[in-house]
Amino acid sequence: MDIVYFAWVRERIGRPKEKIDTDARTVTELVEELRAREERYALAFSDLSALRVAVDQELTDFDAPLDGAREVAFFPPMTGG
Amino acid sequence: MDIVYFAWVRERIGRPKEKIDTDARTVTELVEELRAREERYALAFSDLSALRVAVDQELTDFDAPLDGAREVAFFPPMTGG
Amino acid sequence: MQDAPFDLGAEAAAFAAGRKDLGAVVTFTGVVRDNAAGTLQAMQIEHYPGMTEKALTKIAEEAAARWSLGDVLVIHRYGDLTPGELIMMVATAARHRKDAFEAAEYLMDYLKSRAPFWKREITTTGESSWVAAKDEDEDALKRW
Amino acid sequence: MQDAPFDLGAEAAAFAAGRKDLGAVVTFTGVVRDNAAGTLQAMQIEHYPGMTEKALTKIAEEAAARWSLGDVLVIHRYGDLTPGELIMMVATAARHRKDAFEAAEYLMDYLKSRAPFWKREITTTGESSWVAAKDEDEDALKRW
Repeated sequence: MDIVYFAWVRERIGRPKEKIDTDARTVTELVEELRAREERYALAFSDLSALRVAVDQELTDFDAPLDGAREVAFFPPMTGG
Repeated sequence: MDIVYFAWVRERIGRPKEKIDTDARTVTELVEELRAREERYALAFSDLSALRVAVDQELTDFDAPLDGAREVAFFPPMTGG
Repeated sequence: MQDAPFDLGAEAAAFAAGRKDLGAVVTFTGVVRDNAAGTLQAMQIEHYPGMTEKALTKIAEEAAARWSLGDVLVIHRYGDLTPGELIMMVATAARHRKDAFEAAEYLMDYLKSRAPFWKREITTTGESSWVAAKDEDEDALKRW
Repeated sequence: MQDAPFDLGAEAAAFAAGRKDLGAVVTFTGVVRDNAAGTLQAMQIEHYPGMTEKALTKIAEEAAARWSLGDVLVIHRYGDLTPGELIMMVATAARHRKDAFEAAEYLMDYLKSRAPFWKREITTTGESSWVAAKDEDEDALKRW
């Protein structure tokens, strides 16, 4: 599964993108897996209310299922316009 | 006093502008005077709810006083923009 | 207020150009719309010289007093226009988009019903009629 | 969505040009605003390639479904911009001004909070910070 990061999430994790093998069934389970990896992940995911998530390039919630998902993105609230 | 007319009021009266001597103290009194003149005035002023009035180029009401007024304009509701 | 056509592109580009303190620019442009039958030959716009300038200035000043604006532009044509031609435009520039949008809508609502312009439509079939004011345009003023 | 600058004048002039069925054109343009101290060197705009196109298309389609629009345009830049440069624009054309205004405001409200762009400010004094999302921008979505 491709995991992509943007803005300060990307900076905290230290990379824009990575491929991981995971059995996580929901975004929340994926976040738990990532948090357990290293301090920088724990830090980046410490406050989920400050994060947004997209599964296969569609905004969704942290309890969204991951069946068949190819790409999950984590980023702060958007500031376009 | 200069009286000016616009749009279909101008067309019904048959002229864009005229000078009149009047002792009318309010717009309503002026309208009464004009109505009494000729059929085309009576027709143009038959329904005041379809008319708007400006005294010295400021929109106002039919009960507005005319002390010192130099120019009174009658016209239908505006359709700018 | 002018008889001559104006160039939306040039006006929009020049408006608030080079200002670094204004984050939001809104423009509204009114275009002569053909009638349902496609027979509109001309839209004639009559105005009240003298009062028009005063009314437009008053409307723009009122907007500047109600919202935090860096710049305001109002252009309104009179005379004979054909379908597709630009009748008028307003532009507002502000720090924030809410002010720019609200002020532009306010300007439009007042221009529609409080500036001394009257439209007449002439069709290719020889008909001529004054455009009637709409209740909804008068109602639009109530929100301000 | 583009890295290159765009020309507001040319875009505004070309948008809905020649259409005789649309009476109202609204544009909104976002400009890089300098900070209070006047020390903004660059506004960097990061985006999510792939998702950005989808999100902008979805927002524009939603607007077209909710209002009677003849045309919609959305341009959004990414990359490094300087104060006074144009970040983005939306344009809407409709028969009536209410549709054009509301759709433009809707597009802006959704672009602000639902399109995957993130702004970072770099100052001449060497500071760099991500622009925080505003509660009022999130609240703005509630009216639709």
